Amino acid sequence: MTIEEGAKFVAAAYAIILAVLMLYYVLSARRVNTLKRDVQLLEQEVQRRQIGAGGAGGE
Amino acid sequence: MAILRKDLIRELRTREMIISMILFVLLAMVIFHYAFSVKEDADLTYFTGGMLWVTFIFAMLLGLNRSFAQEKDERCLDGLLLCPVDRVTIFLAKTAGNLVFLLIIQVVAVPVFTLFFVSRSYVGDLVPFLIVMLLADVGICALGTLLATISMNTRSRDLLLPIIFLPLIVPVLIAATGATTLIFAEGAGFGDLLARVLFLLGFDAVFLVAAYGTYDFAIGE
Amino acid sequence: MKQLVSAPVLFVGAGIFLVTGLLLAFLYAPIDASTMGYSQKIFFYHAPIAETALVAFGVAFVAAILYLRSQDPRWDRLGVVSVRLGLVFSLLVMATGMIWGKAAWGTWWDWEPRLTTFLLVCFLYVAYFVLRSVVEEEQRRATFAAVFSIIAFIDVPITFFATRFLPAGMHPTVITMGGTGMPGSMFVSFFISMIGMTLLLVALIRRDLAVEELKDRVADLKNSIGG
Amino acid sequence: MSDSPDGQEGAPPLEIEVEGLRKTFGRREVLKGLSFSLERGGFLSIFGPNGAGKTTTLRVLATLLTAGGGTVRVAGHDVRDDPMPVRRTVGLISHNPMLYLDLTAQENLRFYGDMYGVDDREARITELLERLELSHRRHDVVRTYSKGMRQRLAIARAILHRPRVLLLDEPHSGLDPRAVDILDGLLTEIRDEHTFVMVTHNIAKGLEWGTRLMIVEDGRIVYERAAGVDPESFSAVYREHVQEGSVL
Repeated sequence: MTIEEGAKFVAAAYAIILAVLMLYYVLSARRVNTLKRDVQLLEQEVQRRQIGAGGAGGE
Repeated sequence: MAILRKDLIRELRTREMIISMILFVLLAMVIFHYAFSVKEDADLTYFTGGMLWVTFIFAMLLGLNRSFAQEKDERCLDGLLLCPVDRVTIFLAKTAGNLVFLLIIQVVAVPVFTLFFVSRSYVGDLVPFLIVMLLADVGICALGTLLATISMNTRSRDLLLPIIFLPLIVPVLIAATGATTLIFAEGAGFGDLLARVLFLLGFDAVFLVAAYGTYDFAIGE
Repeated sequence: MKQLVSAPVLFVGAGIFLVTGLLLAFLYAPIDASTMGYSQKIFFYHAPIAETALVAFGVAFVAAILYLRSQDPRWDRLGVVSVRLGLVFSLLVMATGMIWGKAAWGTWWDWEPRLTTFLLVCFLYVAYFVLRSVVEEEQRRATFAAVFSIIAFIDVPITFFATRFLPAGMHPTVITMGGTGMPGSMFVSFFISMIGMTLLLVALIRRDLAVEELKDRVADLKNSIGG
Repeated sequence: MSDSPDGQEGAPPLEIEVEGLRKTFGRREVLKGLSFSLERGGFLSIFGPNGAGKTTTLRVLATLLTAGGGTVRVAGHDVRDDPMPVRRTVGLISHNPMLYLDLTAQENLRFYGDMYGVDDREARITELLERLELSHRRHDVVRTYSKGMRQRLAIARAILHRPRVLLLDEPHSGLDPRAVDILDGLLTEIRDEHTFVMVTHNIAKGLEWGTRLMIVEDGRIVYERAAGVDPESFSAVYREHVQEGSVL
């Protein structure tokens, strides 16, 4: 097998590794952002309700 | 041990289990025969070990599900857990019960399979074969009992068991099949089998210890 | 311990090591003289990824033991996260392994001990997630998952050992990992990539842990609003 | 705190001590810090709507569940650290009979007798089957039993090892009047030898037997007192504390 032929396989292998890792990184980064936003929204909602109910309700 | 005796009485009383298992084994043999009859006078000697162990493992799956389904159905497990016995004792009793069950299957299956499929006489090699079989059985039953305990406590019970059991039991399958084939096909003596026998022994020891450490958690609160 | 190194630093560190390892692999390390030829370059990430996958499962194993001792849900989260990452890395191992196999031996799949073991590892840890998905109650799910994770991790080396009993495949030439057959330059680049991958794993575990914590937080908040 | 069960003279020793008992299932906190105690020979009736945590409490006492927090002692033994003596001390009767349907009454009892290590197993079994009017069916498989008969056999199973503490989880539910009579007759017979904790929806039965009354709602004790109220006023109290329906 020549270097050129081998290079194709090597390139394919590294491309897959890079693609999967990048994809995973991006997806999990997006998850973090969405969840952070959700938490913020929910916390606001909880606060709003607590004010509305005069501090009633635990946790 | 009381649990073991109770399970045996129950099996003997209902009989459904043993009878259907024996039928299962015989049918498996017939099906293997058809599946492998690809050319005339095909010698299946080299495949008998594999067929046997595949049959045993699948039969065991059915048996494991059954042995816990009954405990779960009428909440008998609660009754068992109320008793002043260690959880590990329950594990050992259940493992022993499943071992008896597997041995009964093997008593039927081994003569029948070998009669039909093995071309050379292996009577002289019976002792090494029995040792290999027993060691593999202990591993299968110990690991199987632990995993069946977990799976019966989940929503999908009998569907889950094969998925978690089969990948874990592969090492036993490899070693037992290899040893069995060596015995049936080549009349291998202890010398050739030593590595596999030791391996099975190690497997049994490791998973008995692992089960000892984790069974309290597996049986649930 | 958690705040010791921030996540970006970890990611950047991992990146630096990985790129360095890669550059060294291509520019510094010699082209393998044996039949492998140029395709042997795959090894420089393939093996570190394999090692990292096992490290991830090892982390899950330790987390499982700690969970069973403490019943602290944080260990369960660490377990899930590690297993998931281990699974991603294992799939990469298989993919690159197959490509390598095709390049070096002309076949996509060979029942070679290491590859076979990783196939089973994939099945095992997919089963881990199946198990988790069929238990609703959280403590119970965590407990069962921990028990399974312990058993599975014990099973991995045993499986690898057992695959040695299989009749030898058609390609007995496998890279021996022991440093003996490896020229120094190769070893350096390999080792740097290994550090890089491990750092990446740590960074991703941390990131995913944050995700899981946030998820729990969201669920808690929803619960408190709903109830 | 650590006084031995039979430490004090005069007042009967405490058979059950529960302090700050907590338990969560997933995110749901089912028990939010229960504290109560019961002296030897007492009869505690626990009322409350479905899902209030009554059965969970009972299962913790029986060592079937581990407490999430707090301490629970039965007969002086910690339920978590020292479960074996607790298991020997308690018997549990619930709506699940916990019997093996493919075994006969005798085989079931023999099995449990072995598990508990009952010395005079055969004599004890004969005695119990006699008392529960099951002798004539002792060699029949439990599968053929009626619900009432199974429940009676379940009682035999629960008291086979002569437990000092009996935990009853809705023992009257699903029983025909005849079976209720037998159960009550049996309770009367064994009342003096045992300490009881009964979880029930049945206010009349609970008041009839109880020396202490307790209402649990949403994982908390909302009402507790010694016995001696008439059913009407207790029903009123119950309604006052428990808004939701399910009052029987």
